[in-house]
Amino acid sequence: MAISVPVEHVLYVAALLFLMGLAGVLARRNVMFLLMSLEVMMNAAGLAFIAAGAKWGQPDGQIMFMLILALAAAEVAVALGLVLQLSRRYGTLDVDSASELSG
Amino acid sequence: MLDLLWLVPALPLLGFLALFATEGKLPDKLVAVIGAGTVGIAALVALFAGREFLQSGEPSFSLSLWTWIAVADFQPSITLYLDALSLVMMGVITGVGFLIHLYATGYMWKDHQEPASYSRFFAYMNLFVFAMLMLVLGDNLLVLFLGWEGVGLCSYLLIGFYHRDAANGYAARKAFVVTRVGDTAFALGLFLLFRELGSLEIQQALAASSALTPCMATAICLLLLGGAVGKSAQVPLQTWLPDAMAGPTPVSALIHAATMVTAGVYLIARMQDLYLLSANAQHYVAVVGLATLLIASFTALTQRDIKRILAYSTMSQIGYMFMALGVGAWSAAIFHLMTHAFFKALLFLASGSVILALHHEQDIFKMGGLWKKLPVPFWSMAIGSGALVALPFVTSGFYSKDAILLTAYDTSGWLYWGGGVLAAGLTALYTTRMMVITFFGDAKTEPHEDSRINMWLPLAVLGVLSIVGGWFGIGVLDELLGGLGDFSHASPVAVVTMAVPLLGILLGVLVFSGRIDVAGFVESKAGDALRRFFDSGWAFDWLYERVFVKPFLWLARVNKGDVVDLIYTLTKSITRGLHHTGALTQTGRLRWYAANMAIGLIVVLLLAAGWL
Amino acid sequence: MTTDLVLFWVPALVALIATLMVITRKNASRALIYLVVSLLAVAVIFFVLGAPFAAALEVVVYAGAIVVLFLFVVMMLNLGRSSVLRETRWLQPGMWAFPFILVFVLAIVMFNVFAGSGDETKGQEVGPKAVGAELFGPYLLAVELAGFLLLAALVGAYHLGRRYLEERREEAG
Amino acid sequence: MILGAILVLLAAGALAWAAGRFVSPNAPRWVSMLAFAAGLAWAVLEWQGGAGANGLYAEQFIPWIPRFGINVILELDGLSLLMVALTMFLGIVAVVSSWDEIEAGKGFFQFNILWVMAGVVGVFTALDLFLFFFFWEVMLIPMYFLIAIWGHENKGYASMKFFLFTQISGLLMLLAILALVYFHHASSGELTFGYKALLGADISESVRLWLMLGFFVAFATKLPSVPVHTWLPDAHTQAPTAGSVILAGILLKTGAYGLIRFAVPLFPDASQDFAWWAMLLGAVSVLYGGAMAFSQSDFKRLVAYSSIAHMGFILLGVYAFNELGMQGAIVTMIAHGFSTAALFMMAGAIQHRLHTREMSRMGGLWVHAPRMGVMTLFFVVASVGMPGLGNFVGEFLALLGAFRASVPLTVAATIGIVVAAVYGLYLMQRSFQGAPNPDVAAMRDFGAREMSVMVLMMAGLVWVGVYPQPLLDMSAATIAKLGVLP
Amino acid sequence: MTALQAQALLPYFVLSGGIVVLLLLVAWLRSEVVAFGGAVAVLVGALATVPWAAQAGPQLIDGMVKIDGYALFFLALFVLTAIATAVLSYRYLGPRAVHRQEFYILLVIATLGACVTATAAHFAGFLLGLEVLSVSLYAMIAYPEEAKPPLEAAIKYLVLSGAASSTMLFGMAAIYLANGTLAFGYDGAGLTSSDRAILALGQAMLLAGVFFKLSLVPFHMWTPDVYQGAPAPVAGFVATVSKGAVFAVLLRYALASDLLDTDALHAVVVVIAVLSMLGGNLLALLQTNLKRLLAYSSIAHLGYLLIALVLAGAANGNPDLGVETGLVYLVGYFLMTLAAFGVMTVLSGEREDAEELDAYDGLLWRRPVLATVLVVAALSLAGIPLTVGFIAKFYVVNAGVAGAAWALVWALIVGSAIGVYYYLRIVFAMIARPADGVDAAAGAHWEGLVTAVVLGVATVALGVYPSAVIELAQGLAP
Repeated sequence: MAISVPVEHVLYVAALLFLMGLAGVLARRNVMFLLMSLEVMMNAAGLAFIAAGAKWGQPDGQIMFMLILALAAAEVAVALGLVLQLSRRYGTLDVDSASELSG
Repeated sequence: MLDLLWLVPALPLLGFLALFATEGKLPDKLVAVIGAGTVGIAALVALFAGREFLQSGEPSFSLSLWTWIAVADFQPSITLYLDALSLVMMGVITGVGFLIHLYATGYMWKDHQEPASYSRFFAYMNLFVFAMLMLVLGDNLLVLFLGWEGVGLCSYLLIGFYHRDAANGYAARKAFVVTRVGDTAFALGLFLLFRELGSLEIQQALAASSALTPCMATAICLLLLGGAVGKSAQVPLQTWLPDAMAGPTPVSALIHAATMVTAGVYLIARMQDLYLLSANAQHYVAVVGLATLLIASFTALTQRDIKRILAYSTMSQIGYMFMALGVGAWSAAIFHLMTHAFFKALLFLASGSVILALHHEQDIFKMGGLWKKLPVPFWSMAIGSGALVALPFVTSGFYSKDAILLTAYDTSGWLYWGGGVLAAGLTALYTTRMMVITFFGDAKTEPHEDSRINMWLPLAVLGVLSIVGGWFGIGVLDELLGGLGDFSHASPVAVVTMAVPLLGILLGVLVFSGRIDVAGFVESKAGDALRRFFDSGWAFDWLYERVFVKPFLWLARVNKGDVVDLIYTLTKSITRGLHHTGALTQTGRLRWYAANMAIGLIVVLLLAAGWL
Repeated sequence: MTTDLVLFWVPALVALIATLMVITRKNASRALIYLVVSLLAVAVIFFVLGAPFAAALEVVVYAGAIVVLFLFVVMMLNLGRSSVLRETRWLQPGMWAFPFILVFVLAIVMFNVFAGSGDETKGQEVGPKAVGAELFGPYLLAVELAGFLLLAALVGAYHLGRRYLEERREEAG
Repeated sequence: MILGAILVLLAAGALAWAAGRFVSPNAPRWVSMLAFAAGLAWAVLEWQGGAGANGLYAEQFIPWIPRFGINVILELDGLSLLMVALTMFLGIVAVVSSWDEIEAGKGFFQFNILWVMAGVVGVFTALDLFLFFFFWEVMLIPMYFLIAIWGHENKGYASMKFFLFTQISGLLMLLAILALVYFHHASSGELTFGYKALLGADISESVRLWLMLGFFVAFATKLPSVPVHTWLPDAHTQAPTAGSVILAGILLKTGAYGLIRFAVPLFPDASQDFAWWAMLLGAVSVLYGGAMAFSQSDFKRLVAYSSIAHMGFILLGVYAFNELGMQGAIVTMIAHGFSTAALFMMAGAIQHRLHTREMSRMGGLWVHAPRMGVMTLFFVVASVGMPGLGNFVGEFLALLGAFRASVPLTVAATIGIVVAAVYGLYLMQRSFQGAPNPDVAAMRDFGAREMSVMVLMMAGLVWVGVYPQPLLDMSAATIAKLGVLP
Repeated sequence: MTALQAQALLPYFVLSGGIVVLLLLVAWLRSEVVAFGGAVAVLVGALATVPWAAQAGPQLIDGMVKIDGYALFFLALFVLTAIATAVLSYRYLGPRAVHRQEFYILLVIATLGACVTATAAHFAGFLLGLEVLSVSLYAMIAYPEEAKPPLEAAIKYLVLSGAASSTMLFGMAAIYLANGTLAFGYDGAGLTSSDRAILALGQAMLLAGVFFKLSLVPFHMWTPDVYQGAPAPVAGFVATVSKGAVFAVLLRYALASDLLDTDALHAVVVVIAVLSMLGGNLLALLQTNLKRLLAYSSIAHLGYLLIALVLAGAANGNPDLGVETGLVYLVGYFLMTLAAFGVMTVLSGEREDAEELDAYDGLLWRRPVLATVLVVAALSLAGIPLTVGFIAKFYVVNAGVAGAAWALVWALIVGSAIGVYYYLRIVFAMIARPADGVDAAAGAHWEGLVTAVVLGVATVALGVYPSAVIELAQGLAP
């Protein structure tokens, strides 16, 4: 089953998802939520790729989405490692507590 | 012998170098021999060279040494040029110079402020003689300028000879700076002259000068006059000379009476042809002379310092010379220059003896009754004063001054003559005042006379010259320079000219010996104001202090830190401010950083969409 | 056409709302559940746009693996009630104003550019086979690289995940 | 051979450093002395050897960066040779003047002196614009080190200021050089930094003024001219004696040299158009520098400001666009090199002895040190512009030339002569004359070592003042070759 | 894949194969020496195969990567940097981490990522190369096991970099949407105006992500914090390789797809460049932490580097000269930055890095050799002759003049003027302040010292004889 929709509609959704993720990054202090927001942003990019792939009827969009998937996994793996360290060394998940480096 | 003319300036230079290089380590006697000896030999060489020159009958003689600078069309060379004018000047400089050096070997003998000062004194004096000789012998205005500045430097060095006293240093600097103002005009004159005539060779330039427009000629003449008034202490640059008396008395005699201060006269006489092109310029010369003459004479009336009296009298006498130049009495000016050199040197040296005898007391009101105790200085002073006052027939000053005044009357009418005669009367008055107060009346300080031969011999020789110089002048100078003998002594004008000084003396004797009581006037309010006005040299110093010195000092004080630097300091502050502002943005907060990235993204997208 | 739009917009709205919930929740676990919902909805979009393979991976890898990883950490760090209280303190409503303004401006620019692009998606399915052929054809090197990407993450996570202090203590002991 | 000389200086610098570390702390100054003596001997030999048919005493060409048409082109013509000889001579003076002033890091000190001078020799001989700029900047760093390490109380500020001024103006010059090269490339198709090729570059009227200004700013800053002069008083005051000697004696001359060699010949028309403004800056420098000199109470600062005044004459002379002015500028360069170097040496000697530069803490020093007094007097008199000494010849010629170009500006600058007298004599009065300062119990006079260089500099000034013709002849050849004068 | 293509890929094979072998060795032997030695051997091996690979000529493989002189130039540069980083890290890591083996693996993987990025001819290569590099870097930055700053730095870097990557990805998607291909290069003829708009939007978002990685104003804020928190050798690696790789791919993409032909994007780059030159230098002005100072200075330097991009990519530009400028500039930038971080590493103590300027007071008199290297590095960064930094600055001014990009040139001049000030402050501290700085590291760190000296000597040597690098960089335009 495959349908035909105006690309701009998909892009609206992708952009909205992307911007919501961005808003999350801008607003949240808890590092877990920051990471979730990042996932949302990447997912939005994936959606855009899928849309583009669907527009051209090519598999490249899907492949890029898969690469993004790998990227997301990799980032999350390392990021969660960092989160663990953060909670161990700082005793909190508040990113603002880790703001000794400044000036 | 003429080919050895270069020895005349070279010998004093050699003396200078010897004294300079030995750093004052020579024994004083040797210093005296070198110091006075080199000038003496130079005088001898000058004498022989002069005789040979006169015998040769040529109008001029020049001796090229080397090309100084050769750039494009500017090719001044170091050439010595001898003609009647420079011969007279050379004679005066070496002759009178030698006598004063001789006198100074005695005068400075025990004057050891510091180990090398005796040697240093003669080094400077020798250098001065060298520079002065270059000034008068230079064939080129640039060489003349070399001498001109050189004598200025020596004048500075010698005025400030007793350099531990800051006042002397001030006087020295004042002399140098004020004359430098004139020199600036002089230098500009040279630039203009060179631009217009393409050469600074005096003879060439003069020969070519007829091509000048009158306006340009006037401009050049006035600029040169600017130099002359500076060096010769004429209005308006006269203020340095009285202060210059801070130097040792032989210096005053040599530099500030006999030679250097007459350089301006020499310069104008030398450039005579140029001045003939511009009646205006000539007129200004005369005006300067007359103004100085009167101002200085009035000022001299109220001075208490014997050397200052003589200094003002020097100014006024040079005023005569300027007036002479201005009214066309060229030869008379030189004649007066010569006789003035004799008698003013005599006066200074004699006053130096008095001062030395009174342990450096210079205030005439602290002297008195000295005529018996110091006969040599007294008689020298008397002869000198006579010449200064122009006692008829027996003094040289009479002949030269008469020549000036009568020529002035002949060529320019009664104004200059009248002024000159008035000043002559004043001269008589203040000279009498000086003599009466110094040598008569009650003794106020006990002198001890120190009359070594090297000190009284120059006095004697100068005394003789002050008397016979006039006849010599009439006899020889007239022949050399021409234009001295063509006035009649019988006219009423001549009689008045002659009589006024005598009246002045009479008046002076009456007033200052107390026969006529002027105390009432002097002590009145107006009288006191007038006295203070005269005493201050007509308030020129006061004026210059406010117009030039104070503003300059003010500027120096407020701008010590260099206002231009503010531009850079400001730039620095702004940059630092920007840095601090920027550093504030680096808060270390992750979300703030992300927000900035979002802002960046907005900027980039807006730019890319063409909305910015 | 209209059905197509409905088919697209229903999961799209679900995804948008769920995502909104993700970024605004105070409880990490709940947010993660919403994230799963959002991802599943996006997977549906993928499916209707003709990318079934991607849709499957979205469910399996994203919702299945990555989110579970998150959940695992959340559990491990024991982000319970106290952390919700902390979030309440951190997440005051005013905090959203500035991000909202920025995002709003961005949205205007992006929507403005996207609007009016008359293109439609092809409406045809690009199945796993085509994707696989492409993946192990020209994209072979990319796949290799993706391997290295994961390897890097593996090594990095391995290092970061250690309990250094405890190990040290053990060494010292 | 020229590159050899530069390399010898560079190598001697390294050797001096090594000698200071491994042989003896006093070995470096001898290394340095020998290097400069050798350099001076080389310059004299080249001089004696006479110029070749092309007017050059020596020349060298080595390809360097062919990509941009950059080559090592070094040529020694009359002007260059004069400046190189002066450099070497003042190198000796600098070494002598700092003979026992420096206590720490003697080897590195001599290293820096030698490297500055190597850069300077490069600047005076390079005829490739890139190479010239290269050397132009190379001489900065060691100079910065000299001030920053061995300077006085405010050395950080002064060294930074010095560096920033020269560096920023240098960047503008670099920009101008590149633009010139590119415009030349565009019009002729030849990509080269060679001076001779660029001399005739065809550049449109609208840009050449800007390019000329790029060069002018760099050179005017180095000279320095008002209003970009404010680095100089600070740098001079804070620099160690040798630094001041080099700075005043040589580094300022690179600015003047640049004007004569590059700014004017590369852009003759633009320079003509700009001449009045440049002369105005010169006249303002003369007056303002003089007035500022009088304001100072610090011996070195006073001399520093007097340098600004003297350099004003160079601007006047160069932009008078006649041979008189140009020669005047060149003679002023030489004469000022001697007179100011000597005065800074004097300031250094006083500071070394009394630990102050404030003239209010001097006074009557003549009593303690008559030799120093006489020397100061001599060089003050020289710098005041006494005829018979070098400065007079230079300044008179410059003014004479300038008078033909602009009467009002010359009049203004001539008034500067009066100001010179004011500050010069004031300096003399406050340091060596007057009542002996009771705080100064005694002061060691100059010894034979110091006197020997002083006497040499005196002789130099007298020679330039009385018989400058050999010097004028050398530079005349260069001036003729530049071909910018009508 | 043909044999020639395999030959061209050889250095990359050596790197990737090496990584696997290394991983096995480390897993088996658990020895730091083996990990270090193996990593260096792999890197040297890759370097050794470069000439061979170069003979294979430009090879476009699967439309995905393009192995040409340009790519190999960067490979050599990155590998050399990685070797230096490995050598510098060896002793530095000792007191900071118990487990040090993984670091070298991560370093080699990061290098591989960077090298691949420089070869990318396709967004997949672009994305993956970059992310392989980034993900390795997160771990490398956070490597020290107890200190807080590295962790903070890593988190900041990761979150912001993730956001930037997402932006970039979204941009790529938009480009793909407009363009129909993920390969670099496009045929602009068939694009409708709305496609053009989407393309421009995509490219702008791509650029925004790239600007983040290049740390250009206003995407720069992470830079000082990350440099400061990261271990000194890693900071050096971040400052050089990660930026070099991104610049390499940016330049390649810009040239292939006429990125700067549109006025709007041209304006974007110019504005960002000007902001970076001024902002970076201003921020560094009074900075007293050497790491932060170098971070701000790198912002400015990357701003200068954009001039090369503008010249290469602009419609009326000169691609050959632009690329040459970029390559020469990067070589200079790598050398001087690494030299500075190298000295810092050698001077760093067991816990604290030698990052405060106070620690350098009077260094010249305490450690003359190291101080000389740092002086050279600082002067080089300031662009003073006799150093490669001067040649680099000469090149960019030259590029600005050649491209008539006067706004950039003026910003460069103002920026360098400010720059001189703070570089000299470093120099001043070392030479003129009293020698009371503390030597945190008492022991001899000879291999670090040798590395620093080699870098210093290279900085000077290329400053005096730049033709060596110019000839290499000439004609490498992809």
